[in-house]
Amino acid sequence: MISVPVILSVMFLGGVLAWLANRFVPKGASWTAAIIAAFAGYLVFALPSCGGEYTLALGSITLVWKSTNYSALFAMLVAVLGFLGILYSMDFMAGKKNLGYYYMNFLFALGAMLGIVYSQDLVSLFFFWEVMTWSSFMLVIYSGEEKSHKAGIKYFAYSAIGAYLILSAIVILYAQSNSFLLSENVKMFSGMSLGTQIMVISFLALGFGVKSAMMPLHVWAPEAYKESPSGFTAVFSGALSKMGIFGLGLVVFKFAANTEFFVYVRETLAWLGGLTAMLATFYAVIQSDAKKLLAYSSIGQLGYIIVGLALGTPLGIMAALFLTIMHGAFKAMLFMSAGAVYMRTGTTSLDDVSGLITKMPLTFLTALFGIISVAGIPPLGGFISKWMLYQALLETNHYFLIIVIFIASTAAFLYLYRFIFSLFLGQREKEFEHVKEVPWSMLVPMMLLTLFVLVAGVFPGLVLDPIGKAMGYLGNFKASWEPQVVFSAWGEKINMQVIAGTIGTIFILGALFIGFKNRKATRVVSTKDIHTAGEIPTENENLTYAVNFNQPFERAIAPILKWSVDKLFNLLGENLESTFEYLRYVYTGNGQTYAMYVILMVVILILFSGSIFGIHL
Amino acid sequence: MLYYIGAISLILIGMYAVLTKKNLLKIVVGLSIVDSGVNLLFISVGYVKDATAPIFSMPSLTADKMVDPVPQALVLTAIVIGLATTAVALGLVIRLYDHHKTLNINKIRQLKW
Amino acid sequence: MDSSTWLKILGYIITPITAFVVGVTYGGIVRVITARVQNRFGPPITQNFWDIIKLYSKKTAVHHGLMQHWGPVFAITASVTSLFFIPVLKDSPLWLNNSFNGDIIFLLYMMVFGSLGMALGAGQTGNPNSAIGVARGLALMVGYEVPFVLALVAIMIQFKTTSIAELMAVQDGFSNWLIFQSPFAFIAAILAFLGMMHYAPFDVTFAPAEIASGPASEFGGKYLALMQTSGSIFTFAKLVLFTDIFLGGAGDLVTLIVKTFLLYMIPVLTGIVNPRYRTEQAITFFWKWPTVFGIIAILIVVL
Amino acid sequence: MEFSPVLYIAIPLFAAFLIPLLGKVSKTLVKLTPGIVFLYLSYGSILLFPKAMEKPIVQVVAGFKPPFGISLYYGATAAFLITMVTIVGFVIWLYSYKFIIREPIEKYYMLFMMLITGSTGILLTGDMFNMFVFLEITSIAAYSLTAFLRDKDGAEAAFKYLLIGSFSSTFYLLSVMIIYSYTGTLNFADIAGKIDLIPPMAKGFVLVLVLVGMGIEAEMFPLNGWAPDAYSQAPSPVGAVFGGIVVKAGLYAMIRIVFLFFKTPEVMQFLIFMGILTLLIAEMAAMRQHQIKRMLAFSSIGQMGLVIIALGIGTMGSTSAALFQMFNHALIKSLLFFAAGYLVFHSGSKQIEDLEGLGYDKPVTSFFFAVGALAIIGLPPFSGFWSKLLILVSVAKAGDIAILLLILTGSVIEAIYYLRAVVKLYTRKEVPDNVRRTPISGLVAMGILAAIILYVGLYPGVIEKWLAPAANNLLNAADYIKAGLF
Repeated sequence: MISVPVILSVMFLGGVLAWLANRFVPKGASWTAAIIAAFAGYLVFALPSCGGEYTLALGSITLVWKSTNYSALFAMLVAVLGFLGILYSMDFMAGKKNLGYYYMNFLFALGAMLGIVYSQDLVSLFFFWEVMTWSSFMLVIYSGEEKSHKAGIKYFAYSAIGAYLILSAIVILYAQSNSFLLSENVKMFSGMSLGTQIMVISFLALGFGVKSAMMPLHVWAPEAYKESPSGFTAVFSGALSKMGIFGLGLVVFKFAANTEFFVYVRETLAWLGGLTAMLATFYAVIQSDAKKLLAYSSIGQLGYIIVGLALGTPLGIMAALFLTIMHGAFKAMLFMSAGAVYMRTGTTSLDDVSGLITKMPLTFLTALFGIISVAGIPPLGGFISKWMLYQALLETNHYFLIIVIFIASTAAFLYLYRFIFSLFLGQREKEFEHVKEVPWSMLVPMMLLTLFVLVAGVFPGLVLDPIGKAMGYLGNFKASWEPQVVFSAWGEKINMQVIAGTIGTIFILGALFIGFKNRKATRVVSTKDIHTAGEIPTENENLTYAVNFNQPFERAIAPILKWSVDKLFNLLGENLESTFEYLRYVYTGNGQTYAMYVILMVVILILFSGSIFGIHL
Repeated sequence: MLYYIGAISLILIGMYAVLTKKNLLKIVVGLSIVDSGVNLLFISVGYVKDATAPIFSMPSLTADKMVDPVPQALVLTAIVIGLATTAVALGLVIRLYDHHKTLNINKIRQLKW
Repeated sequence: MDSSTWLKILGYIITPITAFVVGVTYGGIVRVITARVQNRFGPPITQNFWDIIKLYSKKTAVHHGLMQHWGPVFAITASVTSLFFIPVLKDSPLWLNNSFNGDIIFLLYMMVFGSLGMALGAGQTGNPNSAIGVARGLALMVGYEVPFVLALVAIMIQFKTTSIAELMAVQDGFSNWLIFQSPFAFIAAILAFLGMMHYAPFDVTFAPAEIASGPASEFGGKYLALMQTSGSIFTFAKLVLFTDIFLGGAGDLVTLIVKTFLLYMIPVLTGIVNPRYRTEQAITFFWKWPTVFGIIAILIVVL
Repeated sequence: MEFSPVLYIAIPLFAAFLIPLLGKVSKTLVKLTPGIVFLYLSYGSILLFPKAMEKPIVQVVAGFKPPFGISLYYGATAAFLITMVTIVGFVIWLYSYKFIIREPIEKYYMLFMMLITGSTGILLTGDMFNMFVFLEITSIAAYSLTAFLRDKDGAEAAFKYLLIGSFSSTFYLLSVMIIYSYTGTLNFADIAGKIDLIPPMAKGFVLVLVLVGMGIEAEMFPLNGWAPDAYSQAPSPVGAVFGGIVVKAGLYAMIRIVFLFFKTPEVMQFLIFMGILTLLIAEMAAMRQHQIKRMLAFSSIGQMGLVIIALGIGTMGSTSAALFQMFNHALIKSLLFFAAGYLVFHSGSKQIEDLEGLGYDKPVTSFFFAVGALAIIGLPPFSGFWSKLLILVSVAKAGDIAILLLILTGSVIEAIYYLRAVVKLYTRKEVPDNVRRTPISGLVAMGILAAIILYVGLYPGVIEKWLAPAANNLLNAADYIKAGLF
């Protein structure tokens, strides 16, 4: 009998097992972790998407776990990405230290994510939320470098703020409803006072917003993504940040939907999401590190998802959830390919690496499909979600938001091209001559995901089926689609089969033409053999154009980039912390001063006892 | 009443010493004075004028001629405790003087922040 | 198979050929006009045909790798696919192709497909000029997309549709052309169109004198031929799209050619008399007046 | 022989006097004695605990019935806290077994046993003056233990502690005196019944004196100047003793008196206010510390602030949450002090900076520190999570969102500085080969604590079911009076 606790215990005990395996068997940790993740993944898929309820009484608190259609969607995402991430890690992490620690925390994080989505009560939701936070924190600081520690602390600090906001909302709810059950709270929410409603919703939205890196709460993300090992970053960005989306979905449709100010909640979130998408994209454009670039891209994509959710129309939610799944896949692909480059070259700096396409063709292919998907170019999976999002924006009359989103999505080409160009195209420097393609265990997950974005792009209905069910959980949302056709509320439709067919046919025709047209005469030359105004470039001449690649655009948006929330928060935090230093004047180190405090306290209390204690001397 | 005033002023004098004197020994003396003040105060609570010890075997004694014995017993304990505290304090003062070669409390501030 | 299927297949063949012919001819005409303005005679109108035919027949074709090899394929895929999803002539099954299976949003993204493929191909050549050109081109794109999308959004929300066919349907009669119904949207769109066509002052991407034609600099032989073919088709596709959206489309080929030609002359003539903008100047240009017009267009619809 | 509560005081006291004598015979015997004492006391706890949860056990010492004689009141609260003291005491002994290598060890163990005597005495006694005596026993033992290392900082810290501690006992004694002079009795239960005999003015004085006097022991701001010094300069197990036992006893005393005599809304408000002040200031100060043990000390103060807030809310839920938090804090802070003790020992420096790289060199000790840090921040699946959750729930139920947010602000600060320390441990750095290893006894002690923390974290019900009677016992003055007077 498969039930939620079985899955959770497989993950958590498996984590401990992986740690133990590392002690006794070389390579034991990675194999154990992979098997555990595969097994748990199987269990997740085998679990009936509605049911498997399990109740656990812990003292005065009762925990309820159950699989719903909504949670099943996210659980599948977690399970698949988790398994692929671990598979990828097997060779990526080979030879590194503390593998037991790595896999243990990896599995813990996966287990915690599954716990979050299966939770039907707020306590276990928060419980797993915190477990997820610290286990992912452990992975961020995995490298043990000073930088990763800084990133980790930052990540944890923001997460803690977010988590505690969620916690406050939970206890405020409990104080009103006397129950931690999600369903109970949802039922009683509309009866609560306006103040409570506003407080709960804003706390929850902010709390979940932190995890989904909603601006201006995103500042932890770029560094945390950059510093965590790539195998995990794929899951981090692909699945873990989606937990924020999971939560926002609940907030918007389970809680906010029953209030009078629903429309304000949605508008605020939509605009926050839109600005997140745009600004994060701008920041991504000016990055010079592949993983940081992808991190900002991730923030931006989550912005789209938030917009979709916040629109609240069937098409909007469908776009959001579809993008959730697709983003999980293509961002994992991109992070994995960045990781592959890192593994072979030792850096992810876009300024240093170049021309790896011939050395790592399959990694390049993954990256290519990844960027096409992110860019939303048909016929891959990214397009259909963008299409639905625009339709939803149009049908809800968000005229200006659509522009913001569009700018974001156009500017995305800049960083996407920079990503793939700098790493894989252009002149290859001598130092990368020895570079080899990564091992199969890393290629398999990348290839599987590539296949997935292609299939999901052509047959969006496959992914839309579980999404449709999930929407049914969130509310009474009806959207229409066929396996290959999606309809908008305005009656527009997009037929992916025709599109993919046309593109495919013409592409194949073109490829055949160019391939067979004087095939014999066509030859490949080195990248040094280029048109340089008559000069023949020498071996050592640097012809790579990579540094400050997007400078023209950067100049154009300079006025916007001048404002950085990150710097503002840092400044605020540092100043705040340095004010703590004034406490030095309280704890002077002089015993007599302390004695003086005691006497003063007595004197004050006696003098003011009337107003403090209500006892008049 | 007089006892009360006397005892309380003792306490205050002691506290004054503790708070203002810089010499560790004087601080310890101040603490002792506070102690004595409290003890005296306690005794005077149980004091009844012209009364004597509550010895039940003396038939001539009536209840109103007895002082309250409990404060006396308590103070006895308190004195012992005060003594112990003073002893520990003095021990520490000796230790501090050994290490710092000074008894000025303002100069013994290694531990701050 | 019944006759409508045959008609469709025929359409799939005829449309790109027509687009190619028209596009290349336009290219020739532009060269002549440019020459006349610059007080030269210029090549004959057919020159571009000969150029492309020559390129196709040439033998040597070096490339720097698979991505460059396929770059032109991407380009041609994008331009032909876009064309197939644009209704070329109103109510004519021969020229409608796939236009009922996609819409403006799809086209916006489909059009990028080719640029991306070209950019990837150009990137692989390792020529720094190509990369510079690509970076400029992409940045420029962010610039002109803003007014363009503003204009399109204004129109889409005005008629509550994203389908080009339906937009054409509402423009029956001269006075119902969208150029008159929403003039501000047209202004914004046409200014964006200037950037889209990469004529001066927005020709930073290819700037032959500066970065040696940028992205195209390493392409020769069949690659360049395919690229130019695709470029011609794409020019035509864009013109048809604009005609369909703003000028009420066309019922027959002659009208279509007149309308597209007039439309085409706007960027061409602007280009001839203007110097080149730097990239950031171009971007900021697009984000100023054209954007304001776009916003006005939307506000008119909303209010 | 039936186990009676008085043994909680008698056995450690007896052991305290026995140890110097045993010291003449064998050092090993000296070392073993406290362990045997704790095992015996735990045995007693197992016997008495369930009974006390149902009905308080009141034992008369020396034949006089209350309110005349001294009586011991072994109620649910006392039983809960004494069991906690026993557990913590036992692990502290285990840890000290190898940690305290400095002579004279018999004095260390003697003072330790005295301290346990005093603390259990405070928790058990039903007599006000008796409490003073135990308070002083605890304090004097604590002063001496602070200075145990005989270095100059230890002496300084001890002197400060003594200075402030004397005020504490003076104020408390004064309050005892005032109460006695009006009610003529010293038995808590009896006083509680006669509290109206005291005129308001005197009552006010008593309240202030008790709050300040016991506030010093409970580390209430601004009365806690002694605490960081004493915690950081005393040997590490003694830090654990302070955090886990002494402070808890002091707080119990304060709360017992306040709840019995002065449970008015104003006083409760004041407690909440002081709790918040203590919590926030301590957390802020902790954030700026450079020494690990001082950081732990400030964090300890902060945690007490949290407990004071919860007690100040004064509802059933908040009080049981406060007790839970006291229990958790005693265990977790002990774990942290234990781990920090060996980390400081290994790195040879008290500075947090110098801990770099120890995580790889001394993995087990560092691991325990990390567990402790995560637990005290309140992260699941450790026990600290549940108590914090329950406190917050009770705060929210009381309807004060501002307090809720202030507590959480404190928690965020706490999370940051603890993780900074943990992360410092795991910074990669070449550490010179260090042959010193953490001894088994220390690791076992930490292991036991970590196991309990994890177990309670996964099955909070184990502790939670005892909380309700304990809280009830603390809150319900009428029951106390009835039971205390027979």
